[in-house]
Amino acid sequence: MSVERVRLPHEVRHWLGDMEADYVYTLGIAGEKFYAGLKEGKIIGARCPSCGAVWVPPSIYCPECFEELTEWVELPDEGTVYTFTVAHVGPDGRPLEEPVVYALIVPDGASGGILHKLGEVKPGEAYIGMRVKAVWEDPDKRKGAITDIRYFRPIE
Amino acid sequence: MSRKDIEEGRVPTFKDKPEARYAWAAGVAMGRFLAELKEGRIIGRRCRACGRVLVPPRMFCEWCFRPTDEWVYVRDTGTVLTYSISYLGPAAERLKEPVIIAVIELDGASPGIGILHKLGEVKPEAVHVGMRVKAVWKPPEEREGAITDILYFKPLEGGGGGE
Amino acid sequence: MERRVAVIGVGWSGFAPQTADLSYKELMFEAATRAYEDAGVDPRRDVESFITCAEDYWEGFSIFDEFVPDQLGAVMKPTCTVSGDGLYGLAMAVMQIQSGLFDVVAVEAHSKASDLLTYEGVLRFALDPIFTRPLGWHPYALAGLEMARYLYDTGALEEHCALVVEKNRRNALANPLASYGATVTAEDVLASRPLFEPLKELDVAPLADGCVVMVLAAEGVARKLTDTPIWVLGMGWASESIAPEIRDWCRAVHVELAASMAYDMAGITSPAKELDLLEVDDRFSYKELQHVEALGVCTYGEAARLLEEGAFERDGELPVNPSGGCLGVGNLLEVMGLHKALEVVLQLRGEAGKRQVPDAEVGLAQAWRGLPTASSAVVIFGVEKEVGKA
Amino acid sequence: MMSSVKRRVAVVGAGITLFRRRLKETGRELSFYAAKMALDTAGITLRDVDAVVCGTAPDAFDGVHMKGEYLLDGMGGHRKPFVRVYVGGGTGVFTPIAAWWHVASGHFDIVLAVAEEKMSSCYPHPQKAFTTIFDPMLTRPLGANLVWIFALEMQRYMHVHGVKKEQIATIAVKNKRNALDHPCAQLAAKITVQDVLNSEVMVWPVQRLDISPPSDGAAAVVLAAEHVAKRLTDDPVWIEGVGWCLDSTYWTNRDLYYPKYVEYAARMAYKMAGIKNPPKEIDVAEPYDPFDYKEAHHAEGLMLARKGEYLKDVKDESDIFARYGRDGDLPICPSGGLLGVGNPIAAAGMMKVCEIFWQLRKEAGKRQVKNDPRTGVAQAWGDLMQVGTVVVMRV
Repeated sequence: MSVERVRLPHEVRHWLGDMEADYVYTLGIAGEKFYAGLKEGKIIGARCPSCGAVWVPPSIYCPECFEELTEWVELPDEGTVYTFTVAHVGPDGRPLEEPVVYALIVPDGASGGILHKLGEVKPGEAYIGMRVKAVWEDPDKRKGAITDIRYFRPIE
Repeated sequence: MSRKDIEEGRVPTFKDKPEARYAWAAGVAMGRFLAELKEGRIIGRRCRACGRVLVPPRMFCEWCFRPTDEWVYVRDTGTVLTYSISYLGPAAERLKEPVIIAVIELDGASPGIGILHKLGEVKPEAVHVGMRVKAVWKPPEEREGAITDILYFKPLEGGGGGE
Repeated sequence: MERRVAVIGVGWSGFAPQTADLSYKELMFEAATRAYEDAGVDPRRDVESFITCAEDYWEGFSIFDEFVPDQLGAVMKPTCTVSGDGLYGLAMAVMQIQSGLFDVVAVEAHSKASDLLTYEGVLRFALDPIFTRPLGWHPYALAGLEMARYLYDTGALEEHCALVVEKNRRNALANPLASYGATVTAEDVLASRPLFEPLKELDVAPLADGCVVMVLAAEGVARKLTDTPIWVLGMGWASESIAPEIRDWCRAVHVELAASMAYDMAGITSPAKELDLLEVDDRFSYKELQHVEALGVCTYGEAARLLEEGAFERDGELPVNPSGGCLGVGNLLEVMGLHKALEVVLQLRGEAGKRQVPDAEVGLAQAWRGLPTASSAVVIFGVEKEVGKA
Repeated sequence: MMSSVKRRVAVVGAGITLFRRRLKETGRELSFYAAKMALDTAGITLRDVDAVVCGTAPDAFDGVHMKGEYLLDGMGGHRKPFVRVYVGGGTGVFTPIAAWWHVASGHFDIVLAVAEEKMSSCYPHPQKAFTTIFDPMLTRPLGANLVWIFALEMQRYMHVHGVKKEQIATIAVKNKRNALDHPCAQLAAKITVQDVLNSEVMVWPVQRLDISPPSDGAAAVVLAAEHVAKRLTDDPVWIEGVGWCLDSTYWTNRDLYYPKYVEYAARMAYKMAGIKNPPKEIDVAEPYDPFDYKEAHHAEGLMLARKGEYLKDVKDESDIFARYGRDGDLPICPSGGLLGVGNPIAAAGMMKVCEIFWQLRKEAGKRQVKNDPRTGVAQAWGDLMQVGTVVVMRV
């Protein structure tokens, strides 16, 4: 233990600093396939030749078999809500004006899933197992980003 | 793939910047060190077991693993242990005027106990290991309790060279 | 087969929402001084290897390793960083000893969360920059999603999670190291601000500072140095992918795998019977229930009922988080697990004061690495009479 | 200490990706390629792997907090015991050391060790991330960049021993030329001492061609316990010594002319391997060479030469190849080192372990050293000129 401590409030001293820098991430092989697919209105997965799973988001390797994946597969833009949450807080920790429903949607036939918003549904009406379909951005407004899907809406 | 590929959008990317800000507690040793700089003084700590005077100060002796014992002012003059001449800024940008930096053993600290700082009022080619130097301080009203309260070290007049 | 390894000294410092008067170095020096004193060792002479557990962005440094040796007595010795919870560091120390490399190793982990102004910003920076970060979500959204699926699959209710908060904050009142002891009722928790439904503000453990240092030794040395060695009977750690999409959102498979490794090593076949107390990761209230189930002391869906029946109370059948857990002591970043190990060691030594669990002989500490990870470590400790069993 | 290491551990496979300034693949993808290659050459699949050890240097390069967790499935860590160890620039050689204790302790039979770095994410230059390695109160306010501290160390080394820039430059010439034969190399080139001396001054005495470049890349090795290694291969390469050592944070309080921490790490590894006379008993060495003077500095720390004498007889290019070339007296950095192959920090250290593995297996192709090597050493260094990590390997 130190033989001396800081006792008086005005002697407590802090030093300010940061670890902030700019980052540019390349999307990688699988990421490029996925986002290029979204731009075309397609959800792209990767099929494992060993276990047959179609992983979405895609990857160049099967996380379970560790086989290299080179077969890119288009998945339906309909699926099932695996889990959801009603968000009251934005990315900065501040309250949202209106709650938003976030969900993990498993496209039919996929392993894994897509994290996205639900739309055209009230927070209290979402449920696990709900059938949903992607609502796409207009083709000319798509950028190869996750926002090319505006949200998933309930089917029926 | 080159930087141009990214800048001209030939490679799709995601851009981001972390929100990572800190207020490190200076603590006992560095808190006092910074406060003393504001007063135009450099302070160290002595370990009675090994006898060393340590700058920058710490509340523990790393050799003896015991608390250091007392505060010791050291002088703002010293000797260059090693130096270099930097044409690069913190983000690897080119500097027009080079910055000269040195590890300086302060008079009153134990042998080999140095601090890192800049040298000024000297031409790069005149700097040498063993050079005697003295701190040039900011005016008192501009000091804020930081290592930069010392602007740089300049050659000590009549300090001469040699080892 | 393996060399037996014991904890022979423990030390701590901090354990407060802020420790503004001490630098992280001074915080570590205080914990280390206590640990070496407790173990009766001189670190410069007796400790052969040092392990510190840290992540750069928590600290505000790149390569935090640079800043650790001096205050631990580790200068010019084998010293390294494990980028993980303190329990991982402890496991590495045990292996270093069992490999025959060293006899005495010190492990350190700390939280100086009060140095960090943007905890949530840093947490967000842990999300996958290709598939998760572009969503622009607060990282706690993942906890909300997991909690919803966990409740759906197990049939546990939000009320049960609230009861976890009530229990742990009450337990914390008896723990001098706990910052967040309070008489909060389950109703108070349910009425707290919703964040990511079903997750509410009081379901989340608030941050705290603290540092723990432990000294471990091989059997021969341990017996020379202490009369109360606390043996490491078993340890395990395991991870699942950072990709939230591919996880099982009800089961904590990483905890199941880590526990199974630890039970194998300890020769434990019936954890509910053989363990006397659990310190599990409760950074979010529902995680306590999920982790208790993943540890195999009951099946998925049973923890809520056992909680309701009082089994996890300090005087219950199987006390869970008698320290007050993360909810009561605080979210301690990488010292989370080492604090839990500290609690188990103090309990097994009979030094837990007002919160002492009677006749505790075997205890388990488990830590998760927090959002957005699916990584966990488990360590099981036992007192002397466990020799035959291990 | 080290009285009772009983379980022998071998390297049975190695893998590596291209090292390039900027690669399109993500860090997870690079990790996968290196890991998969290591598994393939060992003749096993991920199912055979009991645990994974990750090595990767600052999170601020890749731009991901808790980077090990991010990389883990690319490294084969999904649903496995997975841990990340970290000693700055020393990480690449430390990662197989940590994997070694996983096996030597008796807990695991096959362990995969993977090292990765993607330094191009920090934009436009990783130097911005490097500045955060410094003390925020003492050093960052002075406007420090990473090269400062190495320039100070190089100056001190030259000053104490009277070593000349011309001599040091021969190391860059040798390593960049050696790298011409490395299929993954980023900066292989035939250059001269004059090219080095004429290159842009960065931080005197460090010039552009004295430095290894920032890079993206990954490398991996597979370690196995003796009984498994013998089943998997006829040519296991045994890890016979491991050592590491960390010096004080306060680098301005130390004399930088000699890396004593490297010597301590080497002594630990040599003692374990039973090496008493390193220059006689070691046939090939890969000391860490992010700057050309570091090869000399580290070879001295490894006690392959006396203090200040690594370059004593080296006046020009022909001398360095005669002493330390692939057919020289003691081949040093036959891979081409960081100066030639590139410096994706942790992956670069692991590359050195891979190189010793290939050299001792006689699988190094055009890079193969000519002295029928039986014993090799790989070493890395990092933090604030502070940590040494050493592995001794034998066939």
